[in-house]
Amino acid sequence: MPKTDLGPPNYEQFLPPVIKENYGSWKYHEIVKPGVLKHVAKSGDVLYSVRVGSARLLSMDKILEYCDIADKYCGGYLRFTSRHNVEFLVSDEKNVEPLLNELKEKGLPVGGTGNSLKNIIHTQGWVHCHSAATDASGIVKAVMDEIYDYYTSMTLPAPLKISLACCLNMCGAVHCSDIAILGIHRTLPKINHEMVQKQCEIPTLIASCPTGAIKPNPKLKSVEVNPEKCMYCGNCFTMCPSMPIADPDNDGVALLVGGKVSNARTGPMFSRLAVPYLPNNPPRWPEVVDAIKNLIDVWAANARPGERYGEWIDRIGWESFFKLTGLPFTDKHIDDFIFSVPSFRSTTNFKW
Amino acid sequence: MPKTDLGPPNYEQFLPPVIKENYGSWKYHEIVKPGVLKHVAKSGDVLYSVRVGSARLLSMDKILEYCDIADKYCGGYLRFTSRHNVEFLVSDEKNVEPLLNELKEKGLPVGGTGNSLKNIIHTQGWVHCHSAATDASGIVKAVMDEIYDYYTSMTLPAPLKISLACCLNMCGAVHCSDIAILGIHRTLPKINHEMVQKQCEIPTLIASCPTGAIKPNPKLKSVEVNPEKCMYCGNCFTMCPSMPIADPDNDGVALLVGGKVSNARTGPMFSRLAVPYLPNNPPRWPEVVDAIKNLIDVWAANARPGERYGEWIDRIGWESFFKLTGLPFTDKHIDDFIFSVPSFRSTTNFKW
Amino acid sequence: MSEDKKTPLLDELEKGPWPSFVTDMKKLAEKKPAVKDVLDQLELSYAEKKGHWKHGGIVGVTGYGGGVIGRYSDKPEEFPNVAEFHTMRINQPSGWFYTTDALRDILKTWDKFGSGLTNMHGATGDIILLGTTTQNLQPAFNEFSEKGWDLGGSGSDLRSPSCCVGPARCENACIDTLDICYNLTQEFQDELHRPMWPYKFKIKVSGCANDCVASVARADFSIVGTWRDTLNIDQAEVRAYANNGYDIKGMVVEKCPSNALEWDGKTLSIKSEECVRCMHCINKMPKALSVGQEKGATILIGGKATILKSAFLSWVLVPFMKMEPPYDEVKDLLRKIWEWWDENGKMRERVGELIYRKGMRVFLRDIGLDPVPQMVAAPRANPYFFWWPEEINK
Amino acid sequence: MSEDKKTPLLDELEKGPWPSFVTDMKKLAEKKPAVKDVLDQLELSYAEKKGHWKHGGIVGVTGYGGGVIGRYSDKPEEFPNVAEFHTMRINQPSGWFYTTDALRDILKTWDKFGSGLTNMHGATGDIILLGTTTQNLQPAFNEFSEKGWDLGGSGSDLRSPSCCVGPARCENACIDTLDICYNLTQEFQDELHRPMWPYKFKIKVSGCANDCVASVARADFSIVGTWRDTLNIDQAEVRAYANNGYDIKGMVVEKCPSNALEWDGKTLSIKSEECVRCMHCINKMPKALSVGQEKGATILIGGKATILKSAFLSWVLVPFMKMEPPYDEVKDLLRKIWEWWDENGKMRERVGELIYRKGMRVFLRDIGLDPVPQMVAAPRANPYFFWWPEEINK
Repeated sequence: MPKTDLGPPNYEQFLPPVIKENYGSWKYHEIVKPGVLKHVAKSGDVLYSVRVGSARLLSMDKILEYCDIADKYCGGYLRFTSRHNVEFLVSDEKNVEPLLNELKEKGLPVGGTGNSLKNIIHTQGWVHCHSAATDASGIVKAVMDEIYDYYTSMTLPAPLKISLACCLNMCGAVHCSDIAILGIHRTLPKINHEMVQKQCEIPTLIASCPTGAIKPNPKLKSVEVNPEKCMYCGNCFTMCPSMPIADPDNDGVALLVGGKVSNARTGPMFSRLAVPYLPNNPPRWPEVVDAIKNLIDVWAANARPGERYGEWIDRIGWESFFKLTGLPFTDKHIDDFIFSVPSFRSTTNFKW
Repeated sequence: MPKTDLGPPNYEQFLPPVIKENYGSWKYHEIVKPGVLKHVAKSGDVLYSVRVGSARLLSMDKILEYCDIADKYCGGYLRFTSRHNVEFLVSDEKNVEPLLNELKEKGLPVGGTGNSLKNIIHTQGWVHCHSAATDASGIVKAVMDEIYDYYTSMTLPAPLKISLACCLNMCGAVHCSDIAILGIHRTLPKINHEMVQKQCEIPTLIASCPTGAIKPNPKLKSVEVNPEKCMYCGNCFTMCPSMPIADPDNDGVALLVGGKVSNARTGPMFSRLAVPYLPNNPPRWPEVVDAIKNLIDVWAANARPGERYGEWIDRIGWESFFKLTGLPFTDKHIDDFIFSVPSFRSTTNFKW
Repeated sequence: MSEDKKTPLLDELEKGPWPSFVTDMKKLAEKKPAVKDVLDQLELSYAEKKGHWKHGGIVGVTGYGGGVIGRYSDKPEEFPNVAEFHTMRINQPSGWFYTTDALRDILKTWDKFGSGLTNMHGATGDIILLGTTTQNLQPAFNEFSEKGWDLGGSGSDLRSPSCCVGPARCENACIDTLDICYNLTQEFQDELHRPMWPYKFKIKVSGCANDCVASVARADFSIVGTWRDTLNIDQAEVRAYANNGYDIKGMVVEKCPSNALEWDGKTLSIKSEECVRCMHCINKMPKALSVGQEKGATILIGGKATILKSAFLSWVLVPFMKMEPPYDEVKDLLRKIWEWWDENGKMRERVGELIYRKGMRVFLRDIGLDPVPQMVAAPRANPYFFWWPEEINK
Repeated sequence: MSEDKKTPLLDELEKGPWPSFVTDMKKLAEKKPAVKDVLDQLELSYAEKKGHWKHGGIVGVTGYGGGVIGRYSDKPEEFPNVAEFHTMRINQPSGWFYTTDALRDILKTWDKFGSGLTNMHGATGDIILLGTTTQNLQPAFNEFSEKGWDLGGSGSDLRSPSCCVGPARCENACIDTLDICYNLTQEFQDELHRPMWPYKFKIKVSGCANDCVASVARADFSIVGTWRDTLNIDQAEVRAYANNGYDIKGMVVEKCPSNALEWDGKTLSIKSEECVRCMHCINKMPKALSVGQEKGATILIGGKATILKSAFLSWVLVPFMKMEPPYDEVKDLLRKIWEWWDENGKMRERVGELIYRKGMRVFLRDIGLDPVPQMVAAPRANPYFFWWPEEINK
């Protein structure tokens, strides 16, 4: 019998010596150039971290490639970030340039620090998920190709975090991102009445609906969906495979903007709806790529130095955001869920 | 048969000549002294308005007294404000001082302009309402006596609007006042089961409860109240006289602060709970008077010039408000109604 | 029987500088037995810490469903003169302007048929006449009608609209609040007198964003004057303020909520596209700044007090509407809203609560208005949005 | 059968500068038939614009209720090598630090029993190993266990806690995020492996308010480092920034959200009682400013993503808690919260949603915490509050 409940290995064994020796005694850090962090300890010791963007969906060979690099320049120490970057931890300053050269040679992108585009965090999409309303890795690749230079430079007004979730379950919680790409359905689940009673627990299924759109259908020993109340979140499908909701003609993505997670200056903010729907157009989702590029360009051209996406909109007002981006404002943008009223404009203070 | 559906008389017949002649052509106004407004028309014409606070509950004799004064100094023209002031409309500047002298002689308070305490708007209370949790005119008189000087001077940081509603029905909507005095119950309605079925329509009664605390009791052909859900608003009593909720030992008032109705600088704001309960202590409600005096004093001492009550709290934070006022923060202050979550502190940005 | 009663508790409220309602009522009580009984019953309430009025029964005048509120003492034996003590609401004139003749005329009738007690005015705006008997209601109304006065609203109807002083005395008035209020009230007499809706509906009209009648806080339908061009700046008057030592930078420029103003010590300039027309600068420098030329109103919807779903502030429905007689556009809008509310609303559901329940999306479609960003402080933060059948690929 | 398939659509994703998962997978597909089938099935999805995975069935390893997610192709005949293609979650080490030896060791086992595909890392923090068969699950786990690795959480259990890089590499770390994360994970192994709650529960630990693991946005229970005294200012370094032309006034002082800073050109001073410790000034001038001495954590509760009641951000529960091993105070608090949630929660109700439903008042009393103003952005605006029986006069 294998041992259970081991928990993760103790992290201490994975820390490079310079970290062990200066644990909790760092003095400051600076960004030497895009993707290269220099941390200086109170002892005077220095650690360089070289940040490399990954596709998240990684083969073991790719990780072994990282390992080879880390062995060569980092004494075998590396780490990953919460945004799918790998960081090469260089204790010896003279290894930094050779490392950067090798990374360049291998086509591994170095960046994602300071006022740059951060690596896009995302979910599985069609590669590995049953409830995906869109692909994940594919859109991310298409978007990152287009705005690649923002990752490897630090020319934006502030950090820019983009994230993608391939359905409303949001395995990757995208709700506080500068730009969120969200896979959405737009049509009702199709009920397989015969299978509902076999596969699904009906009270749980009914309770799973955020808007109370699901009612029992005692005649069929199944359920019904109220088309006036269903907003296609797909949570019923998560609970019950007999309510498939995928619809190739109507699934696609929505874009939300202006969220953040840090407390710096302002507290965390939710992303808010900018573009209700763009079609799934594989393999390179040109409509999504263009829309994101527009969103970034308008912000980059108008925000003040240091102003995150949501902070910029807070200053200029959402009516100005829609004007500047040229995006249509629709009835979808107006909240009608439980906390809607506090989001309404209860003042005459607005811009034309 | 009398004529019906006349509507109100046309206001034009009640306008003094200087207003008729300069209707829509005013240039500016200034406050000559507390309670005395000077409006200057583009034509150069001038109108003085002398504002006098009333008790709202007025006898016809008092109004006739106002009429006599208006005949003497105003050519028979006067108006009332939305806050129970009477305004004497003086077209002839030389009448202003004699009018002020007569008002002083008669003990009629002149003020309520600019950075002053405004007259308290209020409801009927025990004088004329069946659902009052407290009196209205009595508390108002006691409070105004204590802070009278703020009405007749303009020494506060900004205008101060106090209002009182004697129960949660808020005939006088107090929810956007700098300081709101609100009559509250604190115990469950007492159900007269026998009478419920005679006097009340049960489905309507059940629907009247904001928190869904009322359930049918089919056995008694009556209803039941869930003590975990009832927050004593008294709306069921409004719908059904067989559910009296008055409780002399527990009724009293709550104080809410920081609301405003104007859009100047910031949009309208709700008043928010400061003191959950003070007892009914007629005839002069000393606890209420003291609490309000404290609320005003702390604001007056700490706010910046021009800062309304709520704007001041917005700047310093509610944790500082509770610290400065010395008021205890209780579980009552934390919202648990439908829009509660957006009122929580979802950031680490706070003061100790 | 009640002649000997003393009011030691109420007498305490005769002290102090603020006008005393007790003193006022005591005087009136000398000639009005009902007022004597009100005072004595109130003294009892002060002693017992509870009210002594019963729920109102249904009383009224012929042809009207509202305007009168029944009120009965729960101790009619002890206070027989207030066994019945009903309220009449008289629809106030726009802006609460009166001649003394008109006031005296009203009071004469009220002296004849009622207690002589009033509120000037009630929370909604009406002249409130406190205290008469069932028997006197009709004759009192007859005489008021004869004199040109009508009842106000009550119950599930249009309540008497009210308005700020507007162009009668205010340089900030962007719309003719008094005429709009009068005109709408006249137009909707049937809606005002014959309750037929889910619940009450309030209209308030303010001439500018200072909103002196609290329309956003207190009306289901708020009409607030505004302008669409640039506010006027009289630079000579600006400099006069500066020369008088006024802190233009600190009190005006730095307090502008959208940072639309600049002051270089000589000229005050405004970035018009940044201005949200909040009135702050105009309020602070009324001689130098004034509202723009292209005037109209912002219409907001949904304001209400606490019961049932907690208080709502009205929110923007129409950013700009021209407001010129006969005000057909606003009347059409009102009729559409009422029709929708009447069709969809539950009993005692205010229009704002109904919109909350059904969603702005449904409301806007049904009344035929396009969504605009000014309606929201921010777009939705959740992805729970709906598609209309025609927006879906078949 | 699938050997001849082409992937023209996916091939388009081999173009462009960003690393291509397609290129990566194609290479792996040369030795892993399952990966070839994944690619081909994905190509089909790209052509049809829909996914081809079925709902997961229940699969797992002995003694565990979570950590493995079942995944089956809905076209097993066409793509037989991904008929079963399950995910294993391996609990990551604190801070995602690795030696290359450790990584190679993990991959060796994964090469032996799985597809060789991974995510580094999953949204919650685990190492995600994508694609193995039911039959291989137990042997794979056995070997991972042998090597000192364990499964992460899934289903209605404690999910693998995660943390920022903390004191390992960050001068802002107010708490030992790595140790806290490790210690709590070890302490709550049973809660992590055996689902028994209403729904999932996430813990994230950030060393400061920059919150680099998004604990407020993404965890039910957020531990965020802070300090209770005054931040440190090195005036010489401040002047060095100024001498280098840095705009201290514009970029730091004027952006302080609580106006706690002053800069007179020589000295930067802070009104400590006004500081909300948002990290902005420290972020902008890391050489000159640093966190205070008296360190601990703010605990926030209730964060979650969209489903069911829309996304919540965690809110303040304990403004300040000392965080020292063995962290008994935070463990006690967690146990109390779980007990309350377990007792009161409905199926699939996150703790934040339960608090929304029952009210903070009930939650605080049941877990024994006092209300403090830091819990709210503002007190309630409605008068719908409750009294406990003991607060009422009998």
